[in-house]
Amino acid sequence: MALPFDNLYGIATIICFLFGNLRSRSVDFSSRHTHFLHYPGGTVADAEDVLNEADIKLDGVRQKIGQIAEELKGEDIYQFHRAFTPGIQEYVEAVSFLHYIRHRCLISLEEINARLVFMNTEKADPKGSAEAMPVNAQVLTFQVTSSDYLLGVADLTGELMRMCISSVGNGDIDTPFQLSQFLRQIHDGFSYIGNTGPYEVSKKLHTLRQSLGKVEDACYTLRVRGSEIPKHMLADVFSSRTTLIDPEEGVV
Amino acid sequence: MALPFDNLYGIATIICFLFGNLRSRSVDFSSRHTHFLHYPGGTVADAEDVLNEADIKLDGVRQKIGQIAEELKGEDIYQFHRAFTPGIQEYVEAVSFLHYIRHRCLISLEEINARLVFMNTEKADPKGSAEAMPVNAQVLTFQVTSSDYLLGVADLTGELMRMCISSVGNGDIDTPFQLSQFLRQIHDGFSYIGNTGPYEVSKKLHTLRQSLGKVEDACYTLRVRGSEIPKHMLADVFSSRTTLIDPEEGVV
Amino acid sequence: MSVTEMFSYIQGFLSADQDIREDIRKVVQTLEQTAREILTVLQSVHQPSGFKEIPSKCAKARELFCTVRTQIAELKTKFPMEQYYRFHEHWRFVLQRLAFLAAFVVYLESETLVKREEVAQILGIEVVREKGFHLDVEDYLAGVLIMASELSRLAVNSVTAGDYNRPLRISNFINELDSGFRLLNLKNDPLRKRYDGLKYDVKKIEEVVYDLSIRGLAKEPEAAGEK
Amino acid sequence: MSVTEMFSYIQGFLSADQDIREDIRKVVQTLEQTAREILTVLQSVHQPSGFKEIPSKCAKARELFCTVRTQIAELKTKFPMEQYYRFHEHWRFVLQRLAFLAAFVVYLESETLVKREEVAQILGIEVVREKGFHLDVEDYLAGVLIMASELSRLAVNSVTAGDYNRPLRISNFINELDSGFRLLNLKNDPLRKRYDGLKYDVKKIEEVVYDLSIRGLAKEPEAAGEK
Amino acid sequence: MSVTEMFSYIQGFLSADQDIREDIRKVVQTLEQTAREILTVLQSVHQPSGFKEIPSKCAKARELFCTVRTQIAELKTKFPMEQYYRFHEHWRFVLQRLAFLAAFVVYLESETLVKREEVAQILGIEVVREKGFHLDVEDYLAGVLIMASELSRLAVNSVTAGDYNRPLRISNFINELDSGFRLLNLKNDPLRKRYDGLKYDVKKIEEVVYDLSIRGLAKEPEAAGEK
Amino acid sequence: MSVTEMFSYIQGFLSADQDIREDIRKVVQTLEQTAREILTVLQSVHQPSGFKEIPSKCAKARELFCTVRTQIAELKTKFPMEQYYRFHEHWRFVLQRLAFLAAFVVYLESETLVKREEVAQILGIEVVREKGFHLDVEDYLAGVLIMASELSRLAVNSVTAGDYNRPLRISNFINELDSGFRLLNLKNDPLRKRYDGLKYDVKKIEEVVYDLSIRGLAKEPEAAGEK
Amino acid sequence: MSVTEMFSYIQGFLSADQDIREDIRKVVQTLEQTAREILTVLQSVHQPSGFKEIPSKCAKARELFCTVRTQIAELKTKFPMEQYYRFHEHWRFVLQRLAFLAAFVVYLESETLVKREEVAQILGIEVVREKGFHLDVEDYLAGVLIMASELSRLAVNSVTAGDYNRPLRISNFINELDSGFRLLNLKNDPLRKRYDGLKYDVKKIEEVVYDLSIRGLAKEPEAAGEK
Amino acid sequence: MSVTEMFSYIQGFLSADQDIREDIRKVVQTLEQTAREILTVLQSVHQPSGFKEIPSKCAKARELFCTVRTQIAELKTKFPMEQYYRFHEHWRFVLQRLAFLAAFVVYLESETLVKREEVAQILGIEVVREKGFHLDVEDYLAGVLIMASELSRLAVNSVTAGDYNRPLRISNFINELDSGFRLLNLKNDPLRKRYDGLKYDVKKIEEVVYDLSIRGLAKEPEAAGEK
Ligand SMILES: [Mn+2]
Ligand SMILES: [Mn+2]
Repeated sequence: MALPFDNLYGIATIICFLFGNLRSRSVDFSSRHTHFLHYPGGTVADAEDVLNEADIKLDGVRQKIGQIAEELKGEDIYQFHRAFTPGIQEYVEAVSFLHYIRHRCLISLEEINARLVFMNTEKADPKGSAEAMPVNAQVLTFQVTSSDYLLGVADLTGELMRMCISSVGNGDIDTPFQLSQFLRQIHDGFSYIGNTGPYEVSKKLHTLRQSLGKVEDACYTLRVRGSEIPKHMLADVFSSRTTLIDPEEGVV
Repeated sequence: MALPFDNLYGIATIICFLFGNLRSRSVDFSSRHTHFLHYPGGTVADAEDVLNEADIKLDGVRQKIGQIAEELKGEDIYQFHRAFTPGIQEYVEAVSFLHYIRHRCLISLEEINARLVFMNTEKADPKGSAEAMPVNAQVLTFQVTSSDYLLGVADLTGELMRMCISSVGNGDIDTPFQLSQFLRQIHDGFSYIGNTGPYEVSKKLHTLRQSLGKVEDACYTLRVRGSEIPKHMLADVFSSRTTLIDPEEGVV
Repeated sequence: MSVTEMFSYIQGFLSADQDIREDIRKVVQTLEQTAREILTVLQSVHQPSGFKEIPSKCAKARELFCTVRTQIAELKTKFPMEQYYRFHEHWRFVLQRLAFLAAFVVYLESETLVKREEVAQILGIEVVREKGFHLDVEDYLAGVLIMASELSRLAVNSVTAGDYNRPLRISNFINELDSGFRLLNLKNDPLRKRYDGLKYDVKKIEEVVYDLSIRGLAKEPEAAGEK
Repeated sequence: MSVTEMFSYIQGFLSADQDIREDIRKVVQTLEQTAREILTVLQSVHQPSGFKEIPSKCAKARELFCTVRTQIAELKTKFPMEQYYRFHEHWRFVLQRLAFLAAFVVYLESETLVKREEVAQILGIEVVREKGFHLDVEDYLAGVLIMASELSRLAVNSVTAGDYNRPLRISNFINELDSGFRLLNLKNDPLRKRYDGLKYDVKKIEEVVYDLSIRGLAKEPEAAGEK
Repeated sequence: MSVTEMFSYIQGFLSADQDIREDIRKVVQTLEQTAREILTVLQSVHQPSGFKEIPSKCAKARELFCTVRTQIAELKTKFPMEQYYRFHEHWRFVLQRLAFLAAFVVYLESETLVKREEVAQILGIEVVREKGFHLDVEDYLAGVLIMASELSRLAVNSVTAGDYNRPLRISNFINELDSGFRLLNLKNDPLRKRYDGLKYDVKKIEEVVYDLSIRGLAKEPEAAGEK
Repeated sequence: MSVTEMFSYIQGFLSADQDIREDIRKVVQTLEQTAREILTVLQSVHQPSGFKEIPSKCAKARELFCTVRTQIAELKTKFPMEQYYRFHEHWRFVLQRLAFLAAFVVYLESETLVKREEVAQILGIEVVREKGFHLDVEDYLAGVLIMASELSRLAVNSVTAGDYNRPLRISNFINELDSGFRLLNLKNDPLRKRYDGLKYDVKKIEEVVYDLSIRGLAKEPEAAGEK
Repeated sequence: MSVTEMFSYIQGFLSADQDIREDIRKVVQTLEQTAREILTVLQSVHQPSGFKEIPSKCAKARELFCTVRTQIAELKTKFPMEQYYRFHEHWRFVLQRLAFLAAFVVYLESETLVKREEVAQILGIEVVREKGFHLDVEDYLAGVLIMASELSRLAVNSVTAGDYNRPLRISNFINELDSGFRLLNLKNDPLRKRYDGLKYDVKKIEEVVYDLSIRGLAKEPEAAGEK
Repeated sequence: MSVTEMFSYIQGFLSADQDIREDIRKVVQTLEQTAREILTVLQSVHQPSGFKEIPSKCAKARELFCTVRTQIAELKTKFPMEQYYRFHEHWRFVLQRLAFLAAFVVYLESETLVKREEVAQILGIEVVREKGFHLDVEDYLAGVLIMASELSRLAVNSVTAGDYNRPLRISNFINELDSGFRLLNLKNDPLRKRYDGLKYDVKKIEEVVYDLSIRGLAKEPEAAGEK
């Protein structure tokens, strides 16, 4: 059986593009009302537009995951797990990032899996094999494993770190503090799980700690330097210093 | 300036094929008169044919080296040395291997360079620019460096080791002893040069010693086991044991 | 649900997984113990005195395979069957050893190559993946290759025991096996490496046959060849 | 006694040993779980909101140390006490983590350095080696050094939370600790390595204090100094 | 107690510990020296001339074991006995070498496998862990496995010395040993690794026996087999 | 020609090569010494007192570049010019340092970016490869990037020396440089890495400008900007 | 002389050598202990309260250097002086630490750079190699570079302690040191590496001075500059 | 003396040292060249034709050792003799090679183990450390161990050349050597590692002798044994 795992490359490509979008346009997601922002090319976009575009991209990813689910129907998915686990982790990272931007909280494994329920669109259908199968038999699900969820969330922390830096660049001084709290919660969660999780999680813990350290240092600097100057001036000050902490490191 | 270094891939491909030929057909080059041998496909070939075919292949390689020489005319060849040195080493290995099979001695650097003299076949010629250049001005040479020569000869020892094994397989018991002497001479030569040569040579010395050790062990086994049985039977005995010493190791 | 709660919840999943693995590990240990016992029984064929006892030793081994079947039956109860590959790593090693032992018993009994179906039957498992706990082709082949190495030892020890015919038969068998493997396009790394070892076994057995031939101790190799 | 009997007898020994280790591992896992829970409780002090809650968090941690004591009590029943060092490796890691957590609780409560006796008491174990399950000096020191690293993080986060005084107090505490460690002649490799990390923590905290001083945010450094 | 006082006090502990280790190291060095001397005595059995001298060499070795016993007696005085495992690493290596030497002497004398009790007696130490300085099962087994490797060398050198019977006896002995080890469920990593080497020794000896058999130099293999 | 003779012959080639390299190394060492001297002269601009002396220091450096030219002239005599790249590695490092020093002198003199042709002229070498000993673009760019890092230090020290205008001018210069580099498609690994360091320098200088702005110490930044 | 005799004789040599090394190691350990004590005394200058106590702390350190001299005097007796370099590795590390401590004391007392002769005198050793136990130039320089790193820390802590003048003086001192080092042609690998660290210290101190300047806390930089 | 003057003065020291090292390196290179030439001469004994030429090859090597003596004599002039160990690293490697070559010549001439005194004499250096440029025991032993490895190769090639007696003699020699080394208490890491290689050489040679014995090619092993 040859599985269409090139789907995965599709997933990776889309998500790569997605992160590119979310990052490079320096969208100020923090404000309750949407801001108008400059596209690199010179056009102007609405933050909500960017998020909606991300939603559409993610729908595309979900479609591909649906195809995988269909292919794996009746198979032991663990036999092929190694082949699609990187793509799924990327998906978790992307979905949880978007969820944080919108709702400022961590998406749960249930919420993720709830969106991975697909209607069975077999090609056999048009051939008229209208067997009297109950409707729910046509429902296909894809279950993200708890370990893929954890690994995706671990990667999310890298995105959050970069978001912190770009927030500083946008003169948004609340987001970094919010982010540091959220990151600490995730960090504490991971240290609660400790070495009982899969081996790969322990490996990512070091990077997670580094990201947290960078965000904590950024907040520290904001507080210390911020004490010297009127609050309202901070925005302008930091806007030219988006590279406060090397944001290139460990992208994706 | 974009050099046509894809020529090199050509060289590598041809030489790979060449070694494949010399090895896989188990040609008995040792005998003064040529033997008839079985091609894998079932046809029968003459050892001299195989050698002539190898000559033709090497002519092809020389042509490509000629193209490189032409491209490098007026350039500092050392600027691009890193790009073509692997191909040239392969060429030295192949040429010296063929030379050993034919003449049972080591080809010299001069002999190698003497065959890398090319007539300048510039495309400008047909355009009628018959400037009164003296004939010798159209001669292009390519100089193999002494270090590339050494490295090629170091690789040759691997081929010699494999030749020893296939000789045993062909019931030829003189060649292994000849080869062990020749290999010892090369080994002694390299240990004479020692660490005064280029760094890469010192790195290859270990492999060279291993090859020599395998050939010496093979001669030892031949002698020890050979003492038990009449000489004329050895050929049959060893013919089924071409894999006396793992010949896969370190091919090319 | 707070972040802390969510991580506690996930932790629950992880614990359940660990418990399953712990259970599997325990049963696999008993399997390994039985495999070692079968091996000890079969090892006696290398002893000079052991050649006459081959039938009784094989019978003894067959009995021990009952225990294996019971243990595998228990192993099956430890995890949901459709997650075979999730936990495969835990029993792959012992399964290959067991495939080797089954192949070795069958060879000693009948000097034939065991089929995958037979191994599966001896171990009380399936051949077809869909049916549950099964024997993958790779694991079957690995078992056969372990046997080849055991046979090269057996050829040497047969001579010691004064049985000059067995090495010739082993030689034919191994050559046939080698031809078979050469038809396979092995990409799988661990299997390919094991297969490279087969060449060494082939060579070793050929040397034994040569030693016998040269001394006129090998009778009727043609007869052995026509088998 | 034949060789077989002898080895069967030896297998009895090995099994007993393996069973002990298995039992130890299980209890150690529960200890690690509790240690992680205490860590989760205490790490909240890094949150801006956490500073006010220090007393309640410490109380929570103290409660969890009851569980630790029960679990260590169970651990003690798993092996003969005179073989403490035979199995030491199994719990050394978690014991050092627990020593760290005890030291951290005590620091948060009273801003003093916990004594080895206190840690032993919190964990329900002995100080004196001869009395049984005890806290080795090396493990106590390792725990204290882990705390130093946590305190350098706390100094940074205190500033973020607007508490400009705490870093000064941490600085004094860490300096005292550093002087203490300099009295030791550490050969023990892992401890020496950890201690080298302390220098980094000292420097990090000094730079925080510097940043506060140069901006006039550090009040009464003299007062802090005269302590 | 101030931090400084506390650390000074701790330094006392560390110093005491380092002194003990220094003392242990010195005695262990003398033990290693004696072990090397015994080895030199026993190595001569590999010489063609050495075979007749086996009894006298064994007697010589037995004498040197007196020295060993004295040295171990001194070693025992260097640390509190209940901390045997705290310092075990210091003498584990030499203890395994000594177990090997004791096993080798006994084998050369009687061609039997030494028992753990015998080794302990030869070294003047206990078998039972509770009684103090003792020989752990793992260390005994490690010693036996080192001997197996020495015996494979001895089989080769016996042939050189023209003794064609000894390899057959060694072969039987090693096979029995191998069966014995197969009864063990080895998890312990270093021991398991050593045991894997035993397979190589078994094979090597089998090949020597094969070389003898095929040349008709091995007399009465049945007799050897029935032993 | 025997194999031995052939290797002796080759050895001759290798010795000749080594001699050349030895000669080159010696001259390169004198170049490095001169480069260090020029650096020492120019380093004084970081001193508060050094700002007034910039012209005289530059003149001093210019003089030392005469020595550089003489030394490079000697270097040229040590190897056949068409083999520049054969020995390039030996002087690449010092050549980049010298390019930096030339660029720094020119910046201090005129606050402009030196051109590759100018650097080549100051060092007495060619721009075009065909003409002989020349300055590769990569080496020129590496030199410019080293200067950028030096300028960020200069910006800091200018403030210390009470010169609040220079940082603004440096900021403009560095920003222009950064824009320039962004036009390049750098694949070359070492250069790309150096360029990544430029971002840090840009940031550092911006912080200085910010500190000045916030305190109203930066006069007429627009004026600096229009330059 | 038989081979055995010869090797016994050689063993005598080896033992003598090992004894010497053992003796040296012991004395070096006492030296390390004293060095740590001196460091602890001097570290207090980083404390806010420590600045007033510098003279008394230096006096205390001077006293401890008496112990150092006694210990080195003992060290000298442990080996033949012409074999200084045979055993150099054993004390090189502590000698560099001691050179650092001597340099630091002298700096704290007089804010000048200690000379090699002075260090030698403080340690009670020779300057001239031929006279015996001496201070190599490399070890002296290593000590000075360790001090540079300590001074960058001192600059930071001076600000914390409210002493805004000291960083300026340290800055001048370090700059002079840096110029000095630039005169050296360092090939020696470990020293070169340490020297590369000096650049970092220089930069760190410059940034402290910058922070003071921009806040108007650095008085009379010109005065400092003209020194 | 200003800092600048002091550093200039120090640079003088460093330069002098570097000049000495440069001089040493040059002479050592010529020594290495001669050593390689001797090796080339002696390696011809591995050729079948080389066995008869052993005397003439040894004579040739002896001549080349004259050159060695001249070169070492020059080496001695390059540095003050009491600083032997300061520069030891530069020639240690070649000295061990030369010790090997001297040992090999002596073995080929007389099949005896060279003494340290003899090696020293062949190289024209001292045995006693105090007398100046000498041969350390460690370097002598390293040379002897290199020879052991060369002899195991020689044993193999002797068989190839049809000389079945030499391996027996080599075997005896190597066994004696092995006994000798077992008397030593080697701590020195590199020597210990080399010595571990000796065990492999011993085994290799024993297997050669075994192969000869089992085929009746080894004549009079008893005679060889009684030697
Ligand atoms: Mn990412
Ligand atoms: Mn090749």
